[in-house]
Amino acid sequence: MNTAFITDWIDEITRLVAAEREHLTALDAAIGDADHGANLDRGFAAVRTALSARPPGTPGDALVLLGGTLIRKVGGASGPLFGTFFRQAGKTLGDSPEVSPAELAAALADGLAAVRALGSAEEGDKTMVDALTPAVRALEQAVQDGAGRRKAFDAAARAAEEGARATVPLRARKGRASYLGERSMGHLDPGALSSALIMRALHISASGSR
Amino acid sequence: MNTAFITDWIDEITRLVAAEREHLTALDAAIGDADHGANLDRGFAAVRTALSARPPGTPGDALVLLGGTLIRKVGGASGPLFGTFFRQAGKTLGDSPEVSPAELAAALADGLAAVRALGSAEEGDKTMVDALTPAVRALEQAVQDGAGRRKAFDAAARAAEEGARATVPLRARKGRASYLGERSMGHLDPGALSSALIMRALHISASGSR
Amino acid sequence: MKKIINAVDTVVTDALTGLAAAHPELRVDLDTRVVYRANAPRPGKVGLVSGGGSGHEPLHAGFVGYGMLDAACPGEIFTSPVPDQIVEATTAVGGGAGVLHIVKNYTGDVLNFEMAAELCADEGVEVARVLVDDDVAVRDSLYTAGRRGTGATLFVEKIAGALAEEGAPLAEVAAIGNEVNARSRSFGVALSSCTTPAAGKPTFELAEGEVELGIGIHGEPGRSRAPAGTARELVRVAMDALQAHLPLSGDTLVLVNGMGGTPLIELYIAFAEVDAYLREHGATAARSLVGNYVTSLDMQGFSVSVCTLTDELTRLWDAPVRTPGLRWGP
Amino acid sequence: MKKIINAVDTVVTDALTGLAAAHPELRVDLDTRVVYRANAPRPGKVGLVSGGGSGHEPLHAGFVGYGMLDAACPGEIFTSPVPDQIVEATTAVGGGAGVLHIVKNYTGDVLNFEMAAELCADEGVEVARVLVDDDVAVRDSLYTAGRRGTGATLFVEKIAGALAEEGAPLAEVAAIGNEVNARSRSFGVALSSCTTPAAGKPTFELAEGEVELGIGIHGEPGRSRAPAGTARELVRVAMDALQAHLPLSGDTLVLVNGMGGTPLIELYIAFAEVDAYLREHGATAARSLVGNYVTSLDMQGFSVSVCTLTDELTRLWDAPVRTPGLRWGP
Ligand SMILES: Nc1ncnc2c1ncn2[C@@H]1O[C@H](COP(=O)(O)OP(=O)(O)O)[C@@H](O)[C@H]1O
Ligand SMILES: Nc1ncnc2c1ncn2[C@@H]1O[C@H](COP(=O)(O)OP(=O)(O)O)[C@@H](O)[C@H]1O
Ligand SMILES: [Mg+2]
Ligand SMILES: [Mg+2]
Ligand SMILES: [Mg+2]
Ligand SMILES: [Mg+2]
Repeated sequence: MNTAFITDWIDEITRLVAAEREHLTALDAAIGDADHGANLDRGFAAVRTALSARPPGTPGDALVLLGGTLIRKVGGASGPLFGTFFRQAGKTLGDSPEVSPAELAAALADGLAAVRALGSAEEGDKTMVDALTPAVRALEQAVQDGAGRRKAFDAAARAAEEGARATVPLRARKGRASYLGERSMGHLDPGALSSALIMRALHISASGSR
Repeated sequence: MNTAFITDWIDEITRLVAAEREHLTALDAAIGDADHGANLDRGFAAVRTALSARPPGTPGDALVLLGGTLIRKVGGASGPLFGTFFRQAGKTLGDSPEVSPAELAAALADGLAAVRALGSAEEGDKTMVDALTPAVRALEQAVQDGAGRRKAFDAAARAAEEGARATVPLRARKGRASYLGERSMGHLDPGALSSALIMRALHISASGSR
Repeated sequence: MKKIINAVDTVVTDALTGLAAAHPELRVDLDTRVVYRANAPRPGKVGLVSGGGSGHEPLHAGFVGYGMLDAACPGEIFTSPVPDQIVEATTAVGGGAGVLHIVKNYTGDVLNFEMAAELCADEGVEVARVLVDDDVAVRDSLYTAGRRGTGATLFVEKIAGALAEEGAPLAEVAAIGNEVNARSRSFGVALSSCTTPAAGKPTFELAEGEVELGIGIHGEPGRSRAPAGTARELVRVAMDALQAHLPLSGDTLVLVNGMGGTPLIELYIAFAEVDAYLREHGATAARSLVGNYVTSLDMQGFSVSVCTLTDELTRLWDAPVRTPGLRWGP
Repeated sequence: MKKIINAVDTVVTDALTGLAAAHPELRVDLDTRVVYRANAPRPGKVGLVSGGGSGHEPLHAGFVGYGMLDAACPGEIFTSPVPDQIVEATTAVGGGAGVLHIVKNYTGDVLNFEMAAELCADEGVEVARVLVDDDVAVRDSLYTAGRRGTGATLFVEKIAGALAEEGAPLAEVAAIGNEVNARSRSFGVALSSCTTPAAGKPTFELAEGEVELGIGIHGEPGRSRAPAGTARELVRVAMDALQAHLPLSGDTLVLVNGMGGTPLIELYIAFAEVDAYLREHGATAARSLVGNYVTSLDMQGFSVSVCTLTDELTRLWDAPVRTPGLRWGP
């Protein structure tokens, strides 16, 4: 996959986030502060501007630019966390002009590790980590099993979606939702859903014409 | 009519005002500031206390005490105006221990004149004057026609009620309702309704056992 | 209705109890319902007394203190005080130099202050009056009770208070109060009605997407309803109304006032538009105040008050003031 | 949703434009979104920087000025500022004596300030941090993000600001900030939810006759719902929670804080109850503040914050302050 593939992916995330903006904000209203959709939408709009101002030269460059822009433009908890996710993944990719699904899987695993280090959330804490962890795991497995790119990304997206759904019964232990104690149970974590959107966008890009 | 008759009248006004408190306030909400019922209820409650603290010796004394208490306890526009109405009427009665319907009619006419002087409202301005003026006029007429006390007071109450109803289409030119301009049309003036209650209470007292 | 109150009938007393506890620099007489500067009367100083219905806090009790009022007479919610209160306050703060009554133009306030002034004259206290009638939403004609007193009351209390603090005689203090009133105009917009404790429900109903233009400070409905616009549009309606009554020019004192339930962030947005409008019309917001100062219980909305300044008015506005609601200078 | 705004996306920028116009004593950088004291940096003085989501006005930008903050970084509504803003502010006000970050304990604020602090360290600016976590409604345990920072932020900013103004070194300024936080506790009650411009409808729904107990300042639902009680009952719930975490005693600094849409008259009623509760428990409201200071947009409700004073803390609280939101002393 080349730089264009990665920027396609980013465009696709941007579209999905814009389409799901109200939904994400409504989820955040239930157990947070009603801004998650607005935060990400603002962030990805800024990413679009940043990408056209300085078109990235490599896939890694694109992800570093994406992550840095999220860190600088989103604010809140999700800005530094998603920003770190992509920025670390980009750094791991280094400056190869082409990356394989296995390389991307390894990079996202590094990104996830950085998110966990920064936010100190574990699986089961009802955060984005609950969607990103199974997604990265599924992606690594699929690649190892020799699955094709499209199939591997689909597996990752499905795992993320399932991980997100599985946050519903959980009691939050990190982020704003933790303030609610038991009342956080019965609600989908917004950051887990946006994580699933990110993985689904990857699958959609791989299914597109490029 | 003796002092007991007048204090009966006052008690009856107190009861009617308490019963109509919400209604008066709702009328005031439409074209004023939603306090007329609360104002009068507070005032007449204070009158009850004042009367039992210092039982009046004559009908005139009772009305002066009533008026003075309203002035001192109600506030707003209606406090000084109704206060002046009763206080002036009491002063006109002087210190006779018994008063005739004709004497009461003359006293209320003086009270009304004082209200008009103080508030400079004319008939048709959509105020208490629109109920009090026809009431006093009807009372004077009935007395002159030799009507009995009960009948004369009934005539006065009916005239007041009709005067109050007739404020509905009017455009207010005095008091808070005047700020609304044309939007004051279509609403009953709260002070006109409380004036009608005052006159109706007079009729009820005359129909009672004393 | 949800309010932080104990009972409908004790709202004013309970709030005055809290005011007294929070501000030892005030003396609150709960029996007569008067709020005094702790050091009133000041011999030789003209006393300033204002008052009106409660529900407009910090007006008036929050403006009692050095450089502003000597006493305030809070009535029941939206009900003018009674003459007894005003007589009590006036006789207490008359330091021999006379007392100025600052009265907002409402029938109830006018009548009760008038009655009190007559009683004070009987007791030999000289009383002058400034009648504040700055609200251009009400036509001043034979067919109304005249324009209402709203936001400019704060301007009059501050500027007349500063002059009185300097030791000026009653006639001059009254004159500057009248001058401030003559140079001031206000216009208000409501996004929601207030709810009086006594009524327990909103005084008027506004639909989503509707605003009430030309409101007063007692939850009275305004003169008309309009679709809710942007901050820019709403401010322009208000400023056009002000401009039509008193051409804006030169150094202007501006109050962008919240109606009690309006968050500060929205008031700053409104102020940005007011400032832009003034500059377009060749005027300058030389002095300004942004916040909830002359309120209407929990009403959401804002009013704009302007006063065309002179050097003297600017000097007196800048003079030190130390009250719970307004405080600056050494 | 009815608000005095121009557009959902320009709320913060428009409000900062108004803030700049209303307060020439501040310098507002609209590009980098930082609000500075006009005379910052002051060589040799420890710089104080705070920030957080917008919607809490006057916190934080309204507390920039003499004796309090040197700069504030307003984020989007309820969204912590981004590292760039904080770096910009920190490097600008570092007068060589280092900079104190005053951070409310929310994941977003903590992460963004942390990232900024690292970047500042790279540029050679010494940064210390006070983390404010006064809200006893949240259990501080492994199972939460820890207690939230709410009303006591004002105490920390005022008292640390006063010490910095006296020329104390960074370590001491940070230490007193931490001491204030350790001695402070808060608890909030909502009568209504706020409405964020982005969501356009209330974050949570409360029925008539219901209140939300233990709310934060971002419209997050609280820990439980209860029938709306009297002012006395609501205050007792709050005070019992405070008392359970930090026994009340001696001279106490009290903030009875409105959530943004609460009329002052109701806050004074609440203060009367707080004062009575303190006296019953052998404590005294030695210093107090009643008003809308640490708000949550248009939310109705109140919070109570207390800080057990020492002579030194009282002295620093009393020290002069000149900011748009807090102002006293010479
Ligand atoms: N410590 C954490 N580690 C990982 N993810 C977290 C953590 N705290 C919060 N999150 C994620 O961030 C999301 C909220 O993001 P957002 O609403 O944009 O920020 P904020 O909570 O500051 O308003 C949550 O739904 C959760 O998935
Ligand atoms: N100038 C006036 N002359 C006579 N009656 C008046 C005048 N102004 C107001 N009123 C009467 O007072 C009533 C309002 O009384 P109330 O609500 O108690 O006082 P306020 O208007 O001060 O709130 C009106 O309905 C009207 O009948
Ligand atoms: Mg959020
Ligand atoms: Mg009324
Ligand atoms: Mg009234
Ligand atoms: Mg947020």
